[in-house]
Amino acid sequence: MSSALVFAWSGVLLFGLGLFGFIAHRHLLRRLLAFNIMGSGSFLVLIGLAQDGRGVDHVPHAMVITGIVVAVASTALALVVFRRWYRASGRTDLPEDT
Amino acid sequence: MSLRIVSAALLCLAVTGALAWAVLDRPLPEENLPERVAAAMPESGVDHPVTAVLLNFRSYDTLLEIAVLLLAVVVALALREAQPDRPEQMGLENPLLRAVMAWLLPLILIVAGFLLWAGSYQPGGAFQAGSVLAAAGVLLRLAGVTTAWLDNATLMRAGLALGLLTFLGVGLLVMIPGVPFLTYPLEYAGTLILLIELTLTLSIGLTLISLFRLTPPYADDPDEAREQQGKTP
Amino acid sequence: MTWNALILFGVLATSLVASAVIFLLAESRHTTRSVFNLAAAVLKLLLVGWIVWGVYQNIDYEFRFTIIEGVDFILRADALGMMFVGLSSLLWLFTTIYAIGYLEKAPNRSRFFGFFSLCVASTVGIALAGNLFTFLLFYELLTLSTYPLVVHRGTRESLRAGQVYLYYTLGGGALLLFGVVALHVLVGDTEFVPGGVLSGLDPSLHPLLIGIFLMMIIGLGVKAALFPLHAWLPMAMVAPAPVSALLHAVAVVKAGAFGIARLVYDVYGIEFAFSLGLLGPLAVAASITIIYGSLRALAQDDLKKRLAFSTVSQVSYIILGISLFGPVGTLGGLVHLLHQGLMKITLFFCAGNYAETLGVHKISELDGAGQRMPATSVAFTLGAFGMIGIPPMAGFISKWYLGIGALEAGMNWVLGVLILSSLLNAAYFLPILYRIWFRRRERLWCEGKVLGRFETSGWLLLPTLATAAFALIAGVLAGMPFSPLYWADLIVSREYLP
Amino acid sequence: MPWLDLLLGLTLVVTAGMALAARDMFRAVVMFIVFGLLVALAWVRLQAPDIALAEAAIGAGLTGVLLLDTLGYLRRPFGSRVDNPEERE
Amino acid sequence: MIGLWSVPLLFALPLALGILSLLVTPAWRPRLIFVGLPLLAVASFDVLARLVVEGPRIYELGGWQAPLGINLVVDGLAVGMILMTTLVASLCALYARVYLRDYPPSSSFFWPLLWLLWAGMNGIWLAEDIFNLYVGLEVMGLAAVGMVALRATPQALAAAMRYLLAALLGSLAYLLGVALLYATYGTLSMAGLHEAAAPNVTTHVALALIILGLLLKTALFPLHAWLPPAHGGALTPVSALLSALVIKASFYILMRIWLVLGPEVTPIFTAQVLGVLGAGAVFYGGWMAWRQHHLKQLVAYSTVAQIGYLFLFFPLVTGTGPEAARLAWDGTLMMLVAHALAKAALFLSAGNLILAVGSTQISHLVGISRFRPMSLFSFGLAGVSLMGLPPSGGFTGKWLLLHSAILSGQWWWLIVLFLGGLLSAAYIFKVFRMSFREGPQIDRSVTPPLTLDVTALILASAAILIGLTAHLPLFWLRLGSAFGAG
Repeated sequence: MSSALVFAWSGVLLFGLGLFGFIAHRHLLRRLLAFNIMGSGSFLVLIGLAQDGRGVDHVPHAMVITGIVVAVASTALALVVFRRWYRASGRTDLPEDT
Repeated sequence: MSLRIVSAALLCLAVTGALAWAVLDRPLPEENLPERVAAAMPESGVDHPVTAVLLNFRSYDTLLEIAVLLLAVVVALALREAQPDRPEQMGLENPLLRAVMAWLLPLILIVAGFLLWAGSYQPGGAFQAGSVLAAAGVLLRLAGVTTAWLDNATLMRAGLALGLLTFLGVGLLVMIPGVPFLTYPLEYAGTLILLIELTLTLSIGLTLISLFRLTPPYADDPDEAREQQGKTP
Repeated sequence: MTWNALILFGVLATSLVASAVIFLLAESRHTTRSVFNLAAAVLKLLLVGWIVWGVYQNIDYEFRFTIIEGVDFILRADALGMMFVGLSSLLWLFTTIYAIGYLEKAPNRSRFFGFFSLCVASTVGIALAGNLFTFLLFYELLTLSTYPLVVHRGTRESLRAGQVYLYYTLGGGALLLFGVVALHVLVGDTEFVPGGVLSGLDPSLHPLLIGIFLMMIIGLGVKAALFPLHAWLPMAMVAPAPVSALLHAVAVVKAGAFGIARLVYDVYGIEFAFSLGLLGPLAVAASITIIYGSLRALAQDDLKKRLAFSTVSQVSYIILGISLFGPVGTLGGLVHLLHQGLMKITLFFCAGNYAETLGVHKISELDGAGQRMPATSVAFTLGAFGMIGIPPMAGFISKWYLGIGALEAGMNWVLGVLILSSLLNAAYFLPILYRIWFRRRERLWCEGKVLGRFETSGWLLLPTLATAAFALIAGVLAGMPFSPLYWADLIVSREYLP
Repeated sequence: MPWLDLLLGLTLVVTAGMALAARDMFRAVVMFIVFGLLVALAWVRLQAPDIALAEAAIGAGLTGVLLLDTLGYLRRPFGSRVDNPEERE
Repeated sequence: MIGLWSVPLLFALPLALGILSLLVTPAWRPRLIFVGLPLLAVASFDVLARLVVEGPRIYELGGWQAPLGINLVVDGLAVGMILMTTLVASLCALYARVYLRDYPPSSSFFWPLLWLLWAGMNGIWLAEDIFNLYVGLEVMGLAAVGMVALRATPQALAAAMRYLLAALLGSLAYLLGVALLYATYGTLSMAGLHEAAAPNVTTHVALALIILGLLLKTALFPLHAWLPPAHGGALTPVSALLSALVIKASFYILMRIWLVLGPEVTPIFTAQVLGVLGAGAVFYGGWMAWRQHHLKQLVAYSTVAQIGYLFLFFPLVTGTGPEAARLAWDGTLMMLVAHALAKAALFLSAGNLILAVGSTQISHLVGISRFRPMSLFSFGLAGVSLMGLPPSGGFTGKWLLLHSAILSGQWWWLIVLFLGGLLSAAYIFKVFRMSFREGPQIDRSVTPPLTLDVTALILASAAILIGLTAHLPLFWLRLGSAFGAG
């Protein structure tokens, strides 16, 4: 088992864990944490699998940097909306039914 | 346990299981992209492969990615205008922090510049440098340093737009000899990439600072905020 | 595009353009709208006359373009189609005149006349359709354009009627669509050809073809008000009288009957349909509807309702004629398409006249109406005699040929149906005539409004008398060239020859 | 078997679990920042220093600051709530 | 030479306009459309003309061939979607220019969001690289979320949040699928994947993740919960853009990837499951639409239902004969385009009706046919297409799908098309019944500006016309696809 594969495996676990948190939690901040953990998980899978047994691959590196920036942009946007929502409704979660 | 938890657990197990199977059963690819990257490096205009991929081979991705960042700011701006905030009064006059800042700030700027310049041959580049710039901005605000130019909306927006506009402009200008979008001529590739990175660093830094600043501030009584807005248009 | 294709398209376009212009006209511009509408109707009639002459001389009129690969939009003038076009464009003119008078001072006239013209455009499209796809297209368009007319009054009752109408027709339309697509899969673009296009198929497919036929008959039978799919028709009586005339005589039920004729003659082919054993059950269904409709009509006191059930019964004469294998039966069915239209529209105009002038809707209130409104009552009498089949009225001609056709096809029981239904027709029409002419007026009519110099408004009276005259002439002069009988004979000779 | 990497990978999962399971929101965010820094370490181990820099600066740093900032915002009670401002449509 | 320009302009121009509209004052933001729309229209038609004359081609960004660089695919499908976007988005923009005048100045941020959304969509239509698609999805998705949040009411914010969470989860699932595919095949280019794709576990798991992610973004039943509040609650031009175009993008990606992986890899079982979900969407969405009391909610649920039809593509194209597959392709695309036009028209005209009576309640539309016949007429034309009645794009699409279902012997989809049509008739005519009713009427009826009515009418008429002239667009759409020869 190469070290790349080790991280790929932990990426798999992180994705699963994050998915659980994303669905199970109701607090929106926690869901965003879960989203970021899932994101890290999928980046680890991407790099880990790509480099397993084949050495460094710079293309996925660039992809992950892009992914990280996209993730932070999404998180920031979510926080902006979340704070406005909290201010308007006083809730930290979404109403159950529309 | 609620149904939500149970279904989340089941889904999580299913996905993890499927992923595990996929990882275990994975065939090795025939295509060797790293080799192609290595072969094309001399034509990329930079020496660092990640930068080459980000700003030359797959520069289109980066272009769209900057648009994503910009989008977050646009939404924040829109919501702020829809729900007026009270003027910001964050941070305290802190002489000690100010003194430290006087030392720290130039250092941060130097680090950012180094990261940017280093990007062409070793780890570093616009994103890293931009986020360091953003850190400087955040520190400035925490120290209560009110910088007029940061509050100037037009200047701020121009700064936000600069990176993407330059990127687009370069992408389109290089087409004049009749080549596709974003095809840098070999002899200018390094310079053009550096130019793009320079403007991107600035814009990314400003974008990240804006994302931090455009959220509703602490002291937040909406009614009061609206009144304030009325007084100081 | 040839000149002939353009003329053919012009027949469709006259009412389409009229409808578009009417929609765009402001509600208050009544005169402009009426003038334009009538001009379009007259122009259309002229074009139709032109093409009828051409078809008589075997000139080809065809307009086509490709919609999707393997499916064309085809308009084509043949003898059968032109018969229906002639009927609908003639009656459009009269119904428009009538409607102008009928809806004077009523709201929403722009909407009414717009959809009215669209409705006629769809009917013309149905008649001229050169393949099943085009037929289906206009068939559904007819459903859509009649809905606003049915619910025109906007009352709870009419909205309910409109909904029932939609349930039936959209459901039927969907079944028809399946049938059309299925045939399309089997034989490609199903153009209408005398003798049909299916007889060459492998015998193993015959059960499937029977199933498809059944499905399509249900789809078409909804509009043709075939028992037990007729329930929408009496309910739709809440619509204004010109709409009833349109539904019963010009467009909707005729579209159904005409579709069945197309299906039997030009898709399956009469001989192939006969060999599949499809005609017998169709004749039975038609006969049941004839008797059922007449029986139900007997029980109605509402004049328009009685007429509506009479339509249920009379339209099935057409279907009965189609299902009689042999030229004479066909002749009887086809000619009834025209005759029933002329007679039924007269009756509905009269019912509308009574209602508008005297405020009378019930048969029991008609006592003595003949003295107050002699012209209308004469027209009504002519129509009723025709329906019963008293010589020399048009209805007699139809029934005569149907009877002979039945004998020729070896279906002698049909004769019994004809006789029984004629007796029933008499039983539900003669009491009305008796009341109109021979009973004294018992209660007051609400004659608040003065409608003109005549017994009623000229706009209402003129079309009534005109259609009554046509119904009379069609019977008396049946032997003359270009009479309905003559034209039906032409169709039969072209359908059976190849 | 790369034991060090295995340990790091395991720590990653545990930290993530703690971030998700923490009862206190502040604790959760702090754990998340720690998680981000550990991921940066993992990138170094994966010979991806560019990502490590980006992760530390953006992934852990900026996201963390944003989250902490929001947390502070949530903790500060505010007076009146907005009733739906001028509903249209 | 010019041909090289029009392709990148399709995304570069909206990007540039998006930035510019941030820099100008709010009053100037709407006016940028008078520069942008003509230029984009010219670029779109230039791309079409070149496609027809010179045939489909690959555009190599930066001069780098795939798999090293990112390529754009300029085939019939992409160009068709681009033209659809240009038409619908242009009309929505013209509508919005007038519509937003009554809204506070903060709504002028609609314009930068519109341009960025447009750039994202054009990027997706042209993409040939599966990671590039991810970035494109994010551009489009975040712009769409921003548009939903634009009203800044609590409901809008909740809807935006819900939408954002769904979009983010969907993107991550997609990204993980891409990661697995890259690990297996070492390439991100569709052409490369098409060559190399083989049926193995990793590919199947990747496909499953991609499908799940994209289903969530497309809001296919039962993953649709985010859609009605987002589409039904947004500003009218936003609703139109989202329902008509945005959800199509994720479906488009799924369609492309399904065909790229090819019949060897895509399991018939999965195709049938997708079809069943589509059927569920048709029934559930139609039923829910019929039960709504608010006009725009009804239209939003109608979108949930109509999405279902598109997913019949998968069972009809997988494991069936070439003729049935071609018909399924034609039918699905016809449905897609017709729905885009009709749904945009339906939302815009619903917005006009709401503007006229000043209420979102369907029951307040009593007698409106007398006052706003034109708005109602557009609503009706669009409704005809949604019900799948002739003559309309919806009908032509339904015809082709029926044909394909019969030809491939999958008669059970006929039931879906049959009942789906009746259900949509039920909810469309629910509105009409109310509008024809003569009863106690609202005492005021505002006349919306003519532009609002005209844009809706143009879209509705286009939905009708596309059905009658389907031959040519369908031929263009097939160019460069696996069904091109037929």
